[in-house]
Amino acid sequence: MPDRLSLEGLRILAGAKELVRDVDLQLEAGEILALVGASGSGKTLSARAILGLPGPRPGVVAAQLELCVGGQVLRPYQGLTEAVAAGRPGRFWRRAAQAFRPIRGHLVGTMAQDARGALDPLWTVERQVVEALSLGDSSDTPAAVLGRAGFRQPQRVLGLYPHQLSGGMAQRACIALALARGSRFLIADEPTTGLDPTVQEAILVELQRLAGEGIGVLLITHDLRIVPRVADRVQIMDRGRTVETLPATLLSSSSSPEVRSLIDATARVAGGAL
Amino acid sequence: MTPLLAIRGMVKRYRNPGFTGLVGRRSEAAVDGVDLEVQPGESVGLIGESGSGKTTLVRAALGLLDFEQGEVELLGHPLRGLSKGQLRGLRGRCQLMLQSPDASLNPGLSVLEHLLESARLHRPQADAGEVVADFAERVGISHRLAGLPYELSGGEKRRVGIARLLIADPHLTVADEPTAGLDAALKAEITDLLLATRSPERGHLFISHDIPLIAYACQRVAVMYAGRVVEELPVSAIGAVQHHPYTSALLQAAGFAVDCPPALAAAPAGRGLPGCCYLGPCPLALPCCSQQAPELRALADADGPGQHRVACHHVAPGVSP
Amino acid sequence: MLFPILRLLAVFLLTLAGAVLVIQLLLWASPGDPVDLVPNGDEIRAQLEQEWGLDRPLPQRYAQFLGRAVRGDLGTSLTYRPGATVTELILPAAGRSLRLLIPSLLLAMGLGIGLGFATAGRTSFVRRLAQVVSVAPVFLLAFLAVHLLNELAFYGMEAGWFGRPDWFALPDTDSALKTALAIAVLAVGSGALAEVHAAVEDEMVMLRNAPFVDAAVARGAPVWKHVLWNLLPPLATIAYGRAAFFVGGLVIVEKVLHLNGAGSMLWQACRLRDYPVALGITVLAAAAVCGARLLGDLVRIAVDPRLREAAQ
Amino acid sequence: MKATAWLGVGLLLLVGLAGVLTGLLPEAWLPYDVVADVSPDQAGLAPTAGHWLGTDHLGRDVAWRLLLATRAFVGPGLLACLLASVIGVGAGAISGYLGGPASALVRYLSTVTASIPRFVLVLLAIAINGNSTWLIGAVAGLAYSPAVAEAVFGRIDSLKRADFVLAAQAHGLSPARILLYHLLWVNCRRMVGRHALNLFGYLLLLETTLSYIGGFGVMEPQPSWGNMLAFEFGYRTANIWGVWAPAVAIWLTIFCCGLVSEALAERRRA
Repeated sequence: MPDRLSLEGLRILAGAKELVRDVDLQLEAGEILALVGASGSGKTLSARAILGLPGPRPGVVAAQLELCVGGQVLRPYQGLTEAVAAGRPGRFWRRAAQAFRPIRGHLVGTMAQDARGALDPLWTVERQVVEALSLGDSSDTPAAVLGRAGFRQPQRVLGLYPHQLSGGMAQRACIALALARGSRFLIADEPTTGLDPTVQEAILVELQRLAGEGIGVLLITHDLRIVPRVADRVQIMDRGRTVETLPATLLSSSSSPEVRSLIDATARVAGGAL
Repeated sequence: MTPLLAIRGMVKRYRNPGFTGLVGRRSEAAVDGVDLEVQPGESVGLIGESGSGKTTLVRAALGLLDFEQGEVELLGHPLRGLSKGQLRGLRGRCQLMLQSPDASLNPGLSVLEHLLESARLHRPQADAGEVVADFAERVGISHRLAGLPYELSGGEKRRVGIARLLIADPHLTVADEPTAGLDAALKAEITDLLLATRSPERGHLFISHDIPLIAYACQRVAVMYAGRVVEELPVSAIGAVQHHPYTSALLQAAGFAVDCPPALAAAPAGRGLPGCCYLGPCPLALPCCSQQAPELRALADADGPGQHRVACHHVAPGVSP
Repeated sequence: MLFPILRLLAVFLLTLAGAVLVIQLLLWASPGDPVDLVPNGDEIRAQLEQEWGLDRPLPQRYAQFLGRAVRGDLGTSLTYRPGATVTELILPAAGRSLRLLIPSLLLAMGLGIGLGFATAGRTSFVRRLAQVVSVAPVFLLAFLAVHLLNELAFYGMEAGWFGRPDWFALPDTDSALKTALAIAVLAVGSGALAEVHAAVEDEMVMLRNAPFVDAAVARGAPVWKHVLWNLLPPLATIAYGRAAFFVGGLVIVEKVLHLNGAGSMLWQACRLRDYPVALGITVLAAAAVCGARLLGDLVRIAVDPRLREAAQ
Repeated sequence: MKATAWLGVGLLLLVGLAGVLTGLLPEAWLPYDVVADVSPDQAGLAPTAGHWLGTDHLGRDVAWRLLLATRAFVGPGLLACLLASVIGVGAGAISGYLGGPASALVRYLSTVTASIPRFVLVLLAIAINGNSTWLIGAVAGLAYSPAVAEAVFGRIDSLKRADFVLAAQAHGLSPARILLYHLLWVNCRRMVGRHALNLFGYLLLLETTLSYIGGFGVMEPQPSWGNMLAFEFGYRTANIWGVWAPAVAIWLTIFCCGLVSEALAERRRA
């Protein structure tokens, strides 16, 4: 049975304000799911919920997350609904670090938008990869891990510090850290923003190669132009709700008004590329 | 018709301090002999990757940076001949919108104070309060007049920048990466606001590495690489003519259907070397490319004579003089 | 790697030379003739003028003083201990003062970091309390502490609990309690604790929201290693930023609690207008502060590669 | 500004007013003669109608001496703040706008003066030039001005580096307006105010420390919060106000300086 990540009924609150309402998200191994929407549509919050990362107070109040990897099934959000019902969410979140430890960096890796910022400025790339490796039991060498992330000469990069890396190299280093311990899923949050066009292209090709190797990629972006070329399926979010989920190639033929307005805005600005 | 902005043969060098500032002082030409014009009623685009000298070219052309060689005519006045006072007088009619507008607002002043200052400076006869209310409404910032810059979002800060620009009512509007980091919906709105001043005697110069945006906003576009303009063409001709290899690579990366061999490894830009600046990554390099830098030569493929010019021995082989 | 260290050494020497120049300027700019300010000045006027180079213009005088200082010769004491060479006088005293200065600097940093970790961004009450207590000048804290101790001892003696403790009416007796009191007062007084705590807390809050810390959490990597490592450069800056205040405070604490170190020697030398000794100690104090800055900068470039590169 | 800050401002104004009045009015006009008011038989009295805070170990009125002691630090404090602000803003603005060697000189001067502990520098200055509170103010002001210069330079330089000055020039503002209004007045006035307040607090600390230890600063019989405290130490008189009044006065004034200074910190995170 192929590796699968399924998140259902996700609900996130900031105080009383509802940021995300019953969002579902299914991701299979080897598939690229694009999560698209304007800024503030809750796409990043939903992705962070998969790793139980800290967010607004009280944050995730309802979620059923199920990770099936190699026959093993994990349900980290077990006990959340009871704790929230009892009015004591703290009771769940205090043990959240243990609940999510087997997932963070082991089964699900992440790539931040500002790749250079996601690396410790005072440590060399090698030291950060060694730290990631030491958390698991894999016997890989740092150079091998970097090689898998698409570096042609890993030796040259090991001794460098984050501020010496170009945009593209920093993104690849983040990919290496995310997959150091054999993660089966990768969350890429706006991986192409701020990069020069040619470098953007290289990173997207990299994501497609990883998907080809059986890794499930969740690609978060507000740039509709890259979706048909890269993603298998696309899920459009608007103001915290999932508007529609459809195969990426059918994106331009979608009927719902929110999708149309997004496509029009992008078409006006993006020229004939869509 | 006198052009709003005419740049001829501009060269601007940056002294690379080299080791300890004494040994190895190399001066790199950030702008290496560029000709560019903006005619009234025209919107011109300037694209190229970061570090190609786009920003330096524009700041030097507006007299904010000095440059070693070349001539600039701003609204018909030769730049070199102007005194500081005369140049400042011209500023009102040629406005620059900076890449990071949140940096170009005074962190200690509220939005209202920013707009009032522009109104008193550029429209002394009109009542400042009315001007501010009118333009704040027009760019959609009237609900944040009391806010300080750090309380505003990226989009709101850009709106304040545009309001100040519109109050000055410039003949020439220069926008440096006006929509960097914005999402599609905001990008479209900000661009439309900038184009609001479009009229037969006004011109725009847009700088960006976002080609679809330039295609949407401009009629003519120049492509810069390593301090030189390597191609100039009407926007309608994009994808329809044979491009300079670098332009093709840019278009392909931006999703345009262009068949061209992939660029070689991203070699550093060949600045200051004899021959073509794109020699490193160019897949179509010829022997003569390394000796002699190609000139911008017109090609007869686009509509109208001299509309499409390319600096490349392969695409536009020049008849040796 | 060598170039940044050489550059920092050059900064150290340049700053110290500048400090000596300021001190010489102070002497040169005084309206009256410094010699007649010295009690037995008239008899030894010739010796004074030669030793200080009073007859020569400032540049020569400065060069002469600097030349001798580099060789360790800071002149001879006039009135504090006539005839004794200044260096032999002040170095042992400086040793005693260091035994007070180093622990109090460490205590202040320790308290600051501890409080910073405990309250990072949460309650501002502790920050307010630290500010309220810490703002009192060093001498006032010393006075109140000693006053309190004496009142308690007095109360205890009257109630017959214990006999007259040896540290009673503290300043005149020499005891471990007095040294501990001095260290505590110097570490807390004249704003030291408040500043260190506020700086550490701001740094902590910034680091907690830093993207690489969030990314480390997302990777399941331990966060404290990253936070501590990134705290080092700002901590080094805070430490050498406070060094000058600590040396200044040292003079006060030693005088108030009658500890014999370089601080109280400086006070005596100033009272007796013994300029060579006073100048010698001031130069030593400036050297100590410049040394702290050099040490702090060395830690910063060792830890932060961007600073190493900037110093290239 | 928060309510507590206004409380601080109020108290500082009171202290300042007292200092200025007692400093300016000639001795004769003051209803209290510092030297004559000694009456040993009334030593250590608790507060009464005649003596609001009682009397000290020599029978002198504590309340009046507390008031008169303000002239020892308010005058010199204002002098120090004036010197530090004028020199600091001038040097900072010039070097900030010119940049290059001028800014390197300011940074060097600031490092040099910061490397000599200010208390030691003032001590040396008094030892050489004679003991006067105005001199303490002048030396403290001069020694602090490079710090103000570096702070003003830092603020201007960060705004220049963030292209704000370039944007203002491009918009058509004159260099004078950019420097004087936009950079100095809008962005630096609160910062300079904070430095002045911190300096005033430090000056009070300096004067009371010197007077407490004795030999320098304000000598008996002239009153200072420092020497009042020093003389009460030996005598366990019944009047606790002899000790606590100056102690609380010192601590409260310095605390208010810090309070108002913190309230001046802007709400902007540039």
